[in-house]
Amino acid sequence: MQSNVSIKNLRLEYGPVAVLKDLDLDIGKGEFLVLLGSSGCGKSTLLNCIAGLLEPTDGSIFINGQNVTWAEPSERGIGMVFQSYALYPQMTVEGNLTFGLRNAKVPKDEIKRRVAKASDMLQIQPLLSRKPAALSGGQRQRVAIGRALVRDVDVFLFDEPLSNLDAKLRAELRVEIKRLHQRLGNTMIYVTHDQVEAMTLADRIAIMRGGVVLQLAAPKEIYNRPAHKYVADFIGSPAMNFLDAVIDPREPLIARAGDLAIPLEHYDFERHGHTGPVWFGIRPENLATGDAANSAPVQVDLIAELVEPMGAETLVWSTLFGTPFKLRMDGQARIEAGDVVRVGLDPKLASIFDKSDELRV
Amino acid sequence: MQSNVSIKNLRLEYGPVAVLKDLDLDIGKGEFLVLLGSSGCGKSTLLNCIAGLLEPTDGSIFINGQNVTWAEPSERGIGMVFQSYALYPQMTVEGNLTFGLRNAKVPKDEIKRRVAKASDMLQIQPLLSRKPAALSGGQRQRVAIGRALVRDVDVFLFDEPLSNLDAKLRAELRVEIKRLHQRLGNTMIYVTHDQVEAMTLADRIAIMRGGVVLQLAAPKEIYNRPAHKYVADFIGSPAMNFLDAVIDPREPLIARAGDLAIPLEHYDFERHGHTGPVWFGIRPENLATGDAANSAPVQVDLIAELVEPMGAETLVWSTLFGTPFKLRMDGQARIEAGDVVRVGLDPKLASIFDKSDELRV
Amino acid sequence: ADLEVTHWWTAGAEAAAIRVIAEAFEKTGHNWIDGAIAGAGGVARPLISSRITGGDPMGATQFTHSNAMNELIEAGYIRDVTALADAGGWREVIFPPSLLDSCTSESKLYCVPSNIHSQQWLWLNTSVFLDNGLAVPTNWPEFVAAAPKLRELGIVPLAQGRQAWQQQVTFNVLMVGLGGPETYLRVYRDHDAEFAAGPEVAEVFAAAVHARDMMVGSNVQEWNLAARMVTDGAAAGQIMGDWVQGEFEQAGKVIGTDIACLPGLGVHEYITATGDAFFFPVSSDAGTVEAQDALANVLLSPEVQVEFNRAKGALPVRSDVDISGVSPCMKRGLEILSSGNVIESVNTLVSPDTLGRVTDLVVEFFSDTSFTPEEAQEEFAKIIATAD
Amino acid sequence: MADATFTHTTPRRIWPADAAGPRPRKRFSQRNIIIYSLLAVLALYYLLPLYVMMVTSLKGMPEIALGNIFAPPTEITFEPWVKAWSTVCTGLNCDGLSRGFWNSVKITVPSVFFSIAIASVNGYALSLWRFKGANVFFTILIIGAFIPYQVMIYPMVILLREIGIYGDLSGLVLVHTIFGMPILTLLFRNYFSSVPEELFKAARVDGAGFWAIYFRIMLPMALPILVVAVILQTTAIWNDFLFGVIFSRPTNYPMTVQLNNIVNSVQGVKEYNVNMAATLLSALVPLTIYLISGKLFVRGIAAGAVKG
Amino acid sequence: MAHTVRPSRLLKNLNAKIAAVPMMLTAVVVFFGFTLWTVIFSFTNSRMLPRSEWVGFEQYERLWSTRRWLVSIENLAIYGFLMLVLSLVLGFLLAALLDQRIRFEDGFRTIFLYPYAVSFIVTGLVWQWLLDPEYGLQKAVRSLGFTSFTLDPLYDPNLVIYGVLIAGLWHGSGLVMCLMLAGLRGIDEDVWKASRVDGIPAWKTYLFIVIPMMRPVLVTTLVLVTAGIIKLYDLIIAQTGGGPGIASEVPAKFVFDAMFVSQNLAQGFAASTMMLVAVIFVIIPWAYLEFGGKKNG
Ligand SMILES: Nc1ncnc2c1ncn2[C@@H]1O[C@H](COP(=O)(O)OP(=O)(O)OP(=O)(O)O)[C@@H](O)[C@H]1O
Ligand SMILES: Nc1ncnc2c1ncn2[C@@H]1O[C@H](COP(=O)(O)OP(=O)(O)OP(=O)(O)O)[C@@H](O)[C@H]1O
Ligand SMILES: [Mg+2]
Ligand SMILES: [Mg+2]
Repeated sequence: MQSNVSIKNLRLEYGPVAVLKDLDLDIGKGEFLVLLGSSGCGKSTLLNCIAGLLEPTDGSIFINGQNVTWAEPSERGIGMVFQSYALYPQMTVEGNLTFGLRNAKVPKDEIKRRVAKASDMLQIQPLLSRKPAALSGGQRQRVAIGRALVRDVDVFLFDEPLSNLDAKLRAELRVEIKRLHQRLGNTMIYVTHDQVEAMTLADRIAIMRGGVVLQLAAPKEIYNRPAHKYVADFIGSPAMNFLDAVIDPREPLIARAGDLAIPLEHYDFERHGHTGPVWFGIRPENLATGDAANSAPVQVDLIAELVEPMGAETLVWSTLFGTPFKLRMDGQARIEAGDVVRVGLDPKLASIFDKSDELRV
Repeated sequence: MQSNVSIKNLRLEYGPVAVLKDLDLDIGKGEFLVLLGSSGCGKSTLLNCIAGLLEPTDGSIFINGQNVTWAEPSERGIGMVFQSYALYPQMTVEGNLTFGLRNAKVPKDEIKRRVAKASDMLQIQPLLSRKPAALSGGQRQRVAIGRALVRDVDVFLFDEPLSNLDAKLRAELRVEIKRLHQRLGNTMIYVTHDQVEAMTLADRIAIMRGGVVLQLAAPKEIYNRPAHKYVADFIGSPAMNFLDAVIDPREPLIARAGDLAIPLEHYDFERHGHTGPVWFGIRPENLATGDAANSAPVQVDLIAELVEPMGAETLVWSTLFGTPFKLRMDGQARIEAGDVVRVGLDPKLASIFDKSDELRV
Repeated sequence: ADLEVTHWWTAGAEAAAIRVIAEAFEKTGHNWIDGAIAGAGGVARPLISSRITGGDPMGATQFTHSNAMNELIEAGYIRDVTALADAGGWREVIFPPSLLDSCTSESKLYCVPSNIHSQQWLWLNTSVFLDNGLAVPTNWPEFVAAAPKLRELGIVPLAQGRQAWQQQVTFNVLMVGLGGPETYLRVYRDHDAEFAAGPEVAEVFAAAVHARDMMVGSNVQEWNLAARMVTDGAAAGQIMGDWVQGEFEQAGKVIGTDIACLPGLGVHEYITATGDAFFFPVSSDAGTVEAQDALANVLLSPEVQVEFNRAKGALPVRSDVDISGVSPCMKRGLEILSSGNVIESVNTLVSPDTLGRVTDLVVEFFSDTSFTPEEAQEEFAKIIATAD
Repeated sequence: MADATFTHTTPRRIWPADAAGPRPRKRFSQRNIIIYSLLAVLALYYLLPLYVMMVTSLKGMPEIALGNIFAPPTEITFEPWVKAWSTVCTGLNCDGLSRGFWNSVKITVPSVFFSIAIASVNGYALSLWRFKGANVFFTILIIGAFIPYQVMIYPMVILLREIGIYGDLSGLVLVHTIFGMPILTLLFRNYFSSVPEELFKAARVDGAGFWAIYFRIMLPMALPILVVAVILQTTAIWNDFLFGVIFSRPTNYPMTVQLNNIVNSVQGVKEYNVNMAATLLSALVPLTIYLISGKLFVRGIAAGAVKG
Repeated sequence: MAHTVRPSRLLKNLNAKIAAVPMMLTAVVVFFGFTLWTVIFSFTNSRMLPRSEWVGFEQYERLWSTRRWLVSIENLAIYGFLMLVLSLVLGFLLAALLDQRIRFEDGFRTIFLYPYAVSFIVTGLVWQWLLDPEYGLQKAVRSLGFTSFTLDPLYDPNLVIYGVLIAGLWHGSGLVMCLMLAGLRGIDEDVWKASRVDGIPAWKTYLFIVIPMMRPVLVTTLVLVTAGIIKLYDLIIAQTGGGPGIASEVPAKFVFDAMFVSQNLAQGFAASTMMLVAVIFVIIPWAYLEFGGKKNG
């Protein structure tokens, strides 16, 4: 994969605090990369460095093979979309789209052509003569995307573009952005802390914490084989269940949690032969109930403490060996608080992490 | 069921605009009622009327059988929790909890007792001497709940108490509120526009639009048998699919959508023998795929246009007879954009609405 | 009792003079509370009248003789001191009697005159002329003729403060001195607008143009600073009332030799004999009334009259006191008074309003060299036409 | 954000002057040179009068007569300050500015207190209780902020006379309270409008009434705007001249009026050094307030004064 | 329970109404009543004391034929216009400079703001001295060898109002800066970023994007500055006393002098009524700008 945006050893410090810590990242041409992480982990900072809006302390940034570490934002071939839209409030939508182009002295008919194309693509033609104040949130965000679009650039940067919108609109625009990417084929770097957005949009997800990338992989991989306990916990809703377990060096293929002995011969080890205290993680949706439970390698009986019917599915909250334990059942399942549920647990679907470094074993 | 809060003919106008339109609502003792609706439908207005913070133009409000329409908020026996927490910033947590009690000249040791009980229940004891600024969002919301708790009232009012929190915290506090209700057994009226909250918390949900209640029923009922197209569309994510259909008076048990003929003999009619143009609605999760599709009464082949893997499940976006059509599949389903999927459709699980009045038929 | 006395005598010599009164007053066992208001009558008068009308009257106040007080007197704010005057036999000793007339209303007396001032004087620093081989002018035309030479020497011929009232004084001195008393009275007493537009007044305006040119370079605001220019030799002369002598003397000049004086600009030797007077706002407080009585008597006591007026450089209002030791110029003034060459002051001839308009016109005329005398006279005639 | 700007390592926004291409960073870019020199020139304009006053007030009269106003004093003397404070005369009163100073204190403290007390209650009632017709009064008040004082002075004199407090300190306090009301009310109203309404609602549910909410919830929260109001009012009242002249008697003259008197009572040579010392003395209190709490002022303005 | 019937409208929020009584009194009696009184008495021939002898528009006719009034109006117009424009420009410039994340921001801000702390009397006196040709800047520059340097606006009738303007700007621009700075800081950082990505130079961003976004601040500033301009009085008293001649007279001083010095109250009332009319003409567009588009204050 040819690399389009490449970040080497990027470091950024605010006084004594390093917000980005020698970060490396390669993003392929046409790739949709999502930067995912909780608030304050440095996602926006990284994006601003790529855009040239912040000066890194150290390291370098290449776009299309050129070192742009010190280049002006407008000269980097990037377009950017902001969470707060950042539209110019006193200009019409058309003014917003064309301000940068007019400033760069792009010929009139070229501007026209690009605006027509972008507004066509985003279906904002009827809005062109309105002011941003007269637009709904979703329309504003579309205009903000349009403003990046007319710049005709290779790399699009998005900083939580949808987090100011309500859930329904967010879902719609998410699909639009995905479609846009499919049509344009540009490189897109997208910051979010919403895992659903990350999972649905990304070709690859970079999960960040404290200024470093913990795991960089395709969504499915991240979901199924999280490399770090933090990643496992962060991705998936409700979050993964973790059981306090130990792999005894004497029987390295059995994890013991409470009075359960979980056979690991079908578990796909990352670090073969690892022993010692571990977190045994299993997703609520990977727990079998009903008939399927009885055929699972390990079985437990749980008392449903709280039942949350959510329409298409039902969440059941319980406790296992003193820690909260959730399971996800079908929406039509008839279960009530106090019922006993037999649950089947398949170690093949589990994720196990070393307790000391929290990495996958 | 004994009615605890009872609203009769409530009307509230801002100048010429009626925000609440002759609204009636009876809430039983110990019931957890959720007011659900999109922004601006009048939920907060209704709640403020109940709390006595807004003066209705007409109608009356009874709490515990007494007409409190013109009583002061503090005399109504209600406690209220706000979206923005609304903690008094210059008082400590303890000050916040006790402000109302001190105002009411409750004896010192009684105050102490109630604070101890509430802070114990909410686990905010260690925070008592801190100022709100030194608390996290979740802790603040807990204190706000505590403030209502110490008032020792029968009715709790919540105005979107969780919407300022992040998703993870929201899920946690949601469970806490549910548990609190189970322990206290108070009447709770809870405003939200988040359907997950509504579905999981409510004993009954009142779905509002434009100042009137469209449907008042238990969550399952609302999910499975929405009384109005708006309700059907509003509840469920992704939203229900709607097909443009017609029930011909000549064959009242067949709905025709595109070239499909959908037999309705197993559909549970609300208005038997209804004919004419209808919306045929079916939830994405009620569509069968794979083997199950083949045994469904109606089958269609769809082209997957966009696939959104979301971990535990996968959303597939497609088009049927010119309208967007979504299906929800298992998270491990191997499907890619462009694939053809055979989908099975069971009219028993569908909801059909008259096109003119949008009510369920 | 305490008696608050407001006045605007804040310049060096004036302050020394008021101290004489204050000390004599305190000897009577009362307490003098000084209410000095800096910035001359223009600032002080409104304060004084608004305090009286505002219901917070001072115990007594200095004021120039003018119509300004009339309305307050009519409205009953000012105490009638006729009884005191009768008891003290003021009518017999006060000279000239016109001093009392100006504050008599319906044959009741409302003020106690304290001193006489005359405004119509041109003061010249003799050494400026003599040192430069020039003769000391004896009248206005000679002074105007000497002006160009003074300019060549870098000396400002005429020093005048830029405050409005000073410019008004200057103009009206020109009116009396050059136009003579008939012109002056026809304009201000008879309000003869046609005459005011005529050739006699035109001459006054022509002279005012000379004065304007001669004033160039005297960029000071206060009259005592202008006087200082004269004593310093930076300027040759100044048109100012006789109170300016106090400043000259403080600067160590001898009036009559170092400083020459030309009453009526050496042309028409007429002077106004108006001066300052003290008014007593009506008070219901017995102590205050008593103190007012005491102050009235102190003001007119012969010792105070002599000492006060010597310090202030003014003439006493009593004809029966010893005036030996007054300057030669003052003697000249007394002679003119005795000979009856006395005219009424503009302050009593026209209302403050009319005078204010004249002042505005004159001020603008003196400061704006593009303002032609013809235009100015036309405006002037308009004001006179509506004067009251 | 200002706090972070003083460390060297703070990442800067990159500006056009930094241009394109790989290149090392410079500590003093062209842009910075322009900014700092502009700031320096402008600072000169603002500092010049203060400098001249300081320098002149420390010189003796002979040096002033000779020298250049910008030259620092060859021999520093504090005599002009002493004279201005305690001995310079207006008429027979030769106690300098000191009396005016105490008068100003006596006028300023109650005026500031009452005007802020009333205006903050107004702002609170207007923004949170919104009774019918309130906005009519508020509109009149705001228009009143523009009406030249001259229009209202004379009737004011009559009013005070009728109440019987003309010339009293209390009269002056009343005048300051009244004429300070429009801007202050606007200030407080805007500030309280930006307080989340839910807080007000919560307090009402907690059974707090009008005054309880004001004193126990709103006032403690209004600190930033109180600081602004105190600063604005203190300087405005301390610096007031017109009302001081018209509504007080000479024994009550505030410092500004006395200053004007002193500067205008010329006795012989103009004593620039004393005048400037007097001027500085009269400006000392508001200047100190600004120097001490200028930062709070700016913050308070940002917090509430700016919203339209 | 306490209220089962609807309480009377008047008694609703009783405390709030009681608390607002001082404001209502001030608004109705002082701002409305007094103004009306003044307007009414401007149609009389009151001199030193108000009296009700009606003379119609006589005072106004006389007012408009008075040179000093015309000069006052002209001066106020020049001063007002320039003060408004220049203080906004200067204030904005200062704020923009301070917003560049410079060092010593607090120091500079204090320097620009401190003149606002001193009175107009002080301001007027200081600048009177600085602009005194015998003593101030002119002399200082001349003594450096530039003997033909002239800076004596206060002694030139054509320039004096600009001399006053220098002092007025010195005094007032700091506050404008302060307000502008608050406004600038309130602008979404993302807008700056967006314009940088669009490649728009900083000055253009200020001119076309940031300034229009600061409308609320600008309106507040405009209100404060305008209200100050109309009341221009102390500064003139201290700096020029209206001179030279009547070249720096302003309406506020005209009114004061007419009422108290010339003791022609009615003339002063007429002049202040004219000021009021001018103010109303200023307020109407402002009110339109402020409240025209949107409802609800
Ligand atoms: N100007 C600054 N000075 C000091 N620290 C800063 C500054 N700006 C950001 N930071 C710190 O840098 C860290 C990363 O900030 P950044 O905005 O990149 O987070 P983020 O991942 O985008 O979070 P969010 O999801 O909340 O937007 C945070 O801990 C923040 O406190
Ligand atoms: N003070 C007011 N004046 C006029 N209209 C108002 C006022 N307050 C609210 N409204 C209108 O009343 C309607 C209902 O408002 P309300 O706050 O009850 O909505 P909501 O359902 O709580 O919405 P949200 O989910 O956004 O909180 C809205 O359309 C709103 O525009
Ligand atoms: Mg961010
Ligand atoms: Mg709401």
